[in-house]
Amino acid sequence: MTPLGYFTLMSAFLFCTGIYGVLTRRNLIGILISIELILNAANINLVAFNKYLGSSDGMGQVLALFVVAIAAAASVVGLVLIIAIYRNAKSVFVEDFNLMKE
Amino acid sequence: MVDLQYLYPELVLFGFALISLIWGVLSSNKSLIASLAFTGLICALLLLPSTFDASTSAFSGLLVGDGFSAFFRALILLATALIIMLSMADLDILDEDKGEYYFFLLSLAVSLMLAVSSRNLLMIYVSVEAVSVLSYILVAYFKRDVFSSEAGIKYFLFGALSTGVMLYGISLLYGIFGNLDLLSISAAVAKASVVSPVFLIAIVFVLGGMAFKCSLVPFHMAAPDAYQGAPTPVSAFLSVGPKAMGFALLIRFLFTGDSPLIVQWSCLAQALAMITMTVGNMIALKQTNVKRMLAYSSIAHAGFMLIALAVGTSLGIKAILFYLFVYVFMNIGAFGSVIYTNREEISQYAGLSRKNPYAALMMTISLLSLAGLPPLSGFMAKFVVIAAAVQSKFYALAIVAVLNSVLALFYYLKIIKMMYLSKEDDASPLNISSVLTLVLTLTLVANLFLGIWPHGAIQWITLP
Amino acid sequence: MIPLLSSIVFLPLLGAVMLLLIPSQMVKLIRTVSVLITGSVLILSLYLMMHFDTSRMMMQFTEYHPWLSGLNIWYFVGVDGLSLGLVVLTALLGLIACLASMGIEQRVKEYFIFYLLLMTGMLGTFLALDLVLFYIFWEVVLIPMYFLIGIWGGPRREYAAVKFFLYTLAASVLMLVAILGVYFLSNPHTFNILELAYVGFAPHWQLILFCAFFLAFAVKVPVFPFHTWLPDAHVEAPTPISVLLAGVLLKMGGYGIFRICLPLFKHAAHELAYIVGILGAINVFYGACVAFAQTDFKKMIAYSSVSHMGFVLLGAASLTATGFNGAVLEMFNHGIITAGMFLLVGVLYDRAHTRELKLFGGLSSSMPIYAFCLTFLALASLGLPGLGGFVGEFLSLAAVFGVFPWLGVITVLGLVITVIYFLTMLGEVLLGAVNPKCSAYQEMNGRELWCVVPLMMIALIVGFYPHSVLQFQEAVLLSLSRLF
Amino acid sequence: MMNIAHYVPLSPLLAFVINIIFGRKLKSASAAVAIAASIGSLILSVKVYQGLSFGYGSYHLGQWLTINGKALNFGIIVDPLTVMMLLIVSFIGTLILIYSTGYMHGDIRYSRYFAYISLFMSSMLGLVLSDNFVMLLICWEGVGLCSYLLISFWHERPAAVAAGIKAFVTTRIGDTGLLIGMLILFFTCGTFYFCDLATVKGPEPLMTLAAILIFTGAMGKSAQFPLHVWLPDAMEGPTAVSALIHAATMVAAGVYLVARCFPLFVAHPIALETVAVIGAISALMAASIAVVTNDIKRVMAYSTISQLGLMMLALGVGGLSAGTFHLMTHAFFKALLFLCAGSVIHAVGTQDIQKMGGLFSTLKITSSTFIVGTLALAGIFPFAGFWSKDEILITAWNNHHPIFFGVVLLTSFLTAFYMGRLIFLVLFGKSRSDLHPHESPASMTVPLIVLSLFACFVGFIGSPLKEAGRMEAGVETYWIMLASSVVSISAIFLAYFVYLRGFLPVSIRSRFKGLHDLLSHKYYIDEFYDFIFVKPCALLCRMAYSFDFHVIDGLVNLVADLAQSVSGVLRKFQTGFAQNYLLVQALGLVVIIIWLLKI
Amino acid sequence: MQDLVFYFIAGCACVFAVLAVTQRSIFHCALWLAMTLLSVAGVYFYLEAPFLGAIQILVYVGGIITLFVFAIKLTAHIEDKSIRQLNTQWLPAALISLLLFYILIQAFASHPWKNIIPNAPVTSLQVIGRSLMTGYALPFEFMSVILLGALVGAIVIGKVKK
Repeated sequence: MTPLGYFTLMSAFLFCTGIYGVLTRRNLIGILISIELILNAANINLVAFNKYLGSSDGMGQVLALFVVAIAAAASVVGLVLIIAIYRNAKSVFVEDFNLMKE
Repeated sequence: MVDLQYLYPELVLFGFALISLIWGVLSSNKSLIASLAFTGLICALLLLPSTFDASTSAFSGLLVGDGFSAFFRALILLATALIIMLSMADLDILDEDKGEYYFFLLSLAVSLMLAVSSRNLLMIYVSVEAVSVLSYILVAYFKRDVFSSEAGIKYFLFGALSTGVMLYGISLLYGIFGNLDLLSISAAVAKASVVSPVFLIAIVFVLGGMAFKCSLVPFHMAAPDAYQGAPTPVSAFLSVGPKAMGFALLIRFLFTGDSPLIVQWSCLAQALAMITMTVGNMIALKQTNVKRMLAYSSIAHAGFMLIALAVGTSLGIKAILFYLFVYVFMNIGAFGSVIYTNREEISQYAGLSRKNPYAALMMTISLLSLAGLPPLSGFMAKFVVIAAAVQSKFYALAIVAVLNSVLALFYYLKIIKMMYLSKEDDASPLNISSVLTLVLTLTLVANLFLGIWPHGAIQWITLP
Repeated sequence: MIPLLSSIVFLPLLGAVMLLLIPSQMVKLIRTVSVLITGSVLILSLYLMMHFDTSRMMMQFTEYHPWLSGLNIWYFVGVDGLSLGLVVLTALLGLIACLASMGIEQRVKEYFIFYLLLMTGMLGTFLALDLVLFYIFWEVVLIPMYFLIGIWGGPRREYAAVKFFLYTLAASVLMLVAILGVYFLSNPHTFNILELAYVGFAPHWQLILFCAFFLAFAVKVPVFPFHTWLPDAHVEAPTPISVLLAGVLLKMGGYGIFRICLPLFKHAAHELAYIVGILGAINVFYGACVAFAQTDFKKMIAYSSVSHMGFVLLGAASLTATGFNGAVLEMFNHGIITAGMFLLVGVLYDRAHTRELKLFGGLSSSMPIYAFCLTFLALASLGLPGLGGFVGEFLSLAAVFGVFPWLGVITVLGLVITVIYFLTMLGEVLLGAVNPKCSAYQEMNGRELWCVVPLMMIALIVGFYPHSVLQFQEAVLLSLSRLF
Repeated sequence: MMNIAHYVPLSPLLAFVINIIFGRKLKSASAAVAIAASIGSLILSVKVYQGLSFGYGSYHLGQWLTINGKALNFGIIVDPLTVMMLLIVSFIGTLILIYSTGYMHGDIRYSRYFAYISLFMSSMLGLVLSDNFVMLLICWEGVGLCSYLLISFWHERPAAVAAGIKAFVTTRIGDTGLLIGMLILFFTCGTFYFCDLATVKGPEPLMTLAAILIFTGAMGKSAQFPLHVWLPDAMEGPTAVSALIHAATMVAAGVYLVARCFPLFVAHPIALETVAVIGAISALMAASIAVVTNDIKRVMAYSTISQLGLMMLALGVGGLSAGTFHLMTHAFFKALLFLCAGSVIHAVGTQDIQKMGGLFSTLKITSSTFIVGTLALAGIFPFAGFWSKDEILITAWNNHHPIFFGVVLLTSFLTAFYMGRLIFLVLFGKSRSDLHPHESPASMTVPLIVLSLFACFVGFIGSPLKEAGRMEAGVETYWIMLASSVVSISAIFLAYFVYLRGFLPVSIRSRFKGLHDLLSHKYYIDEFYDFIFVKPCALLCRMAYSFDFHVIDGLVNLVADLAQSVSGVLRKFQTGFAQNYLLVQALGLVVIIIWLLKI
Repeated sequence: MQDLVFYFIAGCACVFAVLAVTQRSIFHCALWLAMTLLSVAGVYFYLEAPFLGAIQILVYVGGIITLFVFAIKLTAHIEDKSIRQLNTQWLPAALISLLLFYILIQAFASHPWKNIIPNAPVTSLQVIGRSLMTGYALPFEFMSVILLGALVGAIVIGKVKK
């Protein structure tokens, strides 16, 4: 079977891609997308470790399950916030939101 | 049902949260909701002692019922109670969605309480996420206010990234130890002879998530914007509740077990403490908005508390706890004064001491206490922290800390100067309410009492 | 039995609380209460003085109660020869400045509340014998002072108040670290100043701790180059506050050196005496030079304070009983004389609304009594033998001559400049052609005169019979000097 | 010996207190108070003098201070020197107070004047009674203070104020030396007491230095070169004050101090030499300036400097007796001369001798006494000055100081010359302006007469210290008397020809123009001091202030500004752009990780 | 053979992920995200965690992506391709990400993970179910608080009274 290292490699890649996206996307929804990548990276780790290292109570999978649910909740809240600010400022580009600075 | 008994306060609180939600939706008379929420808090507070003699761990080790978590749960309940009183007075929140507001506030309190009593990273993650999600909503609660929305978005982006990174760190820890229980992790670390790079990275990621809640540099940057834009009671709560949780988690994480992690991490903590204090205070110097200034000041205070953490002694821990306890009163006093005076710009404070001496006095006492001047409680808090630093021979840290408190006074004085020294008068109306007066008087008494006679609160702190 | 020292310290605080309850319109009542309170403090302190046993060098009237037992902080107050004079001085100037404050018209209630708080802080500083307690009182002084300068001060009051507050705070917070350092280095750990005197700290620690404490005190004294807050604060502060600032606050620094720096860090005191002496000589000479260059009356007096406080350092640096006596006496005398000077400057300012020396002239014709008082105090201040200032200066100088002769020479040169600027000042203000503007000035009224006269009397008595003050301090200072 | 000497200064002190407090109520009665007190002092002094025959020494009134474990007492010394000074001070003081009642008549600060004079007398009497340096210094400063107050008595005149400050400061510079000297003495020998001076031993050259420094104090007080500059200016004060303080008593305090410390000087020849040299320089320099000065009081002032220089010279050549003798005689005739000058000024209303002339006819009494004083000062037999000057000459000769002997002779010549010039220009010849002089009231002329009697005869008393430094006036010294008389008389004749007969060719005048300028500018010493000390000192002070303001305070403000600008820079990082924040966070994480991995 | 499947799925996931964060059109990004999530679901299946894979597809692809698309539609004009989607700090961001990636793989390489072959029994659905109802009952129940909060929050923030 595939060595564990490949899974971690993949998750690291997704994680970094997500970070990159978070840092560079102008669009708030784009950032949200990138954040999902980060969460998935962690989930891959969790599931892979759960399988490779063994766990009597399947903790990795349980946590991954929670993460999926939380990701859904967070996305909902995030999207609502995006809609709210879109309503107020008519923009979804991050750099437009600098009423408060310095 | 011993496990559940441990959760009675949280359950009751959440019950009240639901009731306020439903009441808010169903009834048109919303004036009593705040009192209802407050009642819930009182009930939870009353129930809290009954959980102290519960088993030391509950829910298969996910939660612990030690004195430490008891302290933090009480602290959070106390802070929430004060915040509810602030919220009652803050005009802007009275408009609509009141039931929902208190639902969020109480749920947030429940999440915080769970977080501070967790000993398992899984539970920690879940409750931290709950805290995050709920606080995003609260920050952006003025949905028609572009400031509030912007604050919400920024807070959200930051929080999401932080918790994402933290989760990634947790996943790595899981990979290393096959377990997320802090006790067993610490035991494993103690056994391992070499620290692996993955472990270091994982810890940094996890600590990063917690540091965000404490708003430590470099995870502080959303805090000023969020505090400035959020409804004032929410800002006050964010600077107290999640911060307390952040420190509780840091302590839990770094101090669990016989060979706590802090030994290796003290150096980093010291560096961060110095930078955090200095950056927070420095930037605060030039602020013109009081809430924003208080945000930077809360960053600086986090740095101050981090000193005690970096020291890594039991005195240090006690110092943080006492500091947080005192900080609740100082900071809520300051934010409460902001609500009471109904002024956010420093220039608006001109001549307040003549217009309303009471408000000016309350603000002054809170600010001077924040600055750490004797005989106010802030001094005692700083005193204990610096004592812990000196005891462990962290002299440079202590000196940087005290110099920072001078820097801090510089900007606190700006407001005081406006209120007392300025010859102009600002005509903005005040927001005088009896509840607020009560809160402010309470914080004043606490500030004085904890400064002059902290004997009761401090007796568990003993200088060697 | 009533705890005497606590009554002295907390009576003003009680007064402040009482004032808080009086409506601010009742100005007369507020003033009366303040005067009564400060007057009672003076009476209590005189009672203290009379029952003080001069033959004992031990602490007297001590009160020792656990306060924050967890932190090992005690409520420990006591009085000895070193602090007695300063307590009486504080009480006296407290009453006099309070009487001089009757002219305050704006925000009277707040003024007297801050004023009484200030009194508590100052008295507490001189009486506290636990380092933390000392520190708390030390800092408590800052807050009311800030307001008193900042609200009732001159045109640049905000700048001056903030500068005063931050400057002195910056120095004193280092003292806080040093206090904790002392605590953890002593064994058993203690904050008790008397016990700490018996702890022999390691030499390198002594140097560091000495410097940390000294810095805090140096800013207060103020020692060159940490003195620049003083002229600003003095110039902007209202007259009564200048009186307290010069008369009492500066003494807190000198007192700290004698109470803490010298007995706790004997080795360091030995090592650093030379530097302290050099600083003292610089203070005397440099302060005099700068004072000479002033055109503002109050600023000149402020710099003359810098100059005079140099003698305190010189006396301390000599590490002899003579020098100590001189330094402590000089503190007392300077408190009396400079307070009087500030009162007189205030008298003039009330009439002219300016302090530019050049704008006066020939006042001795229109205000002969004023002229007499000013001349008297100026002469006392320039160290004319027979008046108070001389004795302290002479003792310090004599002591320093025995140890560091060259510093003595510099100091004496500073004294020559002191003479020049005081005489020039007298020449410009009192003598010379009568300025037509000044001829209409009213002579000092009774209140103004009776504020100054006691000070002049004391200056005269001390000048002719220095033993009247020295008797209290000699024993304790002798025992202090035996340590070296 | 009776322990009553300490009451001597108390009596005028009481007068001072009364006058200063009740002066305005007392009005003219304040003069009576002062005079009564002064007479009281005189009587007490006489009592003390009588007590001398029972022996002398010092006694203590009580402890004043403890310095380095040694007690410092209020001590009184009673010996012939002290008693001489007591008598001079109280006697001349009384006369001058009487004179002042006329001279100061109608002054707005009449009572204040008498208060000051009383304070002065008290301090001066205290000065001579002190048995240790510290007490002496206290009184020493007290007389300096009174001098200051009285010089600037007419303080509406800026010149008077400036002169007062100059006097105080210049003497204070000398006092600085005195203070240092006595402290050196204390720390090397452990004593402040005069009575120990004969036996003290200390390391050289420290002791010599101490002696010279003590002499510096005397230089300041006695207006000796180079600290003489204040005395001519001090003439801004009332003339009676000049007579008392700046001629008879206070300026003699320096001579008194040297005399009092004479054992110390004798033990250290270099110091003694210094005294003599300074005395000689002052004597010659001041006398030469007096020749060209036109202000009558300034002539007197320079004359005083010159005579004090002679006293110093006398002490410096070892003539304790001669010096003090001259001090005594000088006190009488110089007080007389000043009072005469005062009377003249009172009469004519100007001080410029070029505007006077021919006053003898109108001011008979004043003029006669003036001439007596002049003859005494010029050292004409048998007036007082002759005897004392003769003793100085003899001492110098006997002690093998031919140069100083020459100096004294030359000074005598100059003295006689300028005094001759003075009386010929003032009293004789024709009036050079239309003044309407009138004789002074009796309150002024009576003291003149009394003093002139003393000026005539006091020389016969001989030096009060004969016992201490007795000099046998052998036959071989008569030529000295003769020489001094010839010199003086010839100088007067020269002055007669030059000033009364106008017997001075223009060619000679022009040839000496340079010298004349030099002299009339007082050797440019004031200008020199102004350039070397006064201006640099003022500049130093201004620079110190500007340093204080710009550098030291500048640094303080810089710290505050720095904090502000760092704040300004740091807050720029808070751009408001959320992704910048996120970048910072990510960067922070990476940096921390790299840091930890490397360590 | 099995490995090849993994490489393919993982490769797809990575490529899709990169596309999801770099595409100009936000709508396309959302679609690429969906593809990435599907690939990740494939990885879950490969790791013998079918339940999780199913949840991934249901919740993520079925729910979250749908939400995203709604949001994209609601915020109208941002679909426009001409609008730049990368901000000005892309270069430092890229460097940081690469650096982080480098650090991570270096660290992972030094850890004994790289060659571990699974030796434990597969976690069955029963195990997960039991865990959720016993050991992890508290977080499981608590999840409802989060979900309820998010729900109410979405309503409160989202609803607009006219």
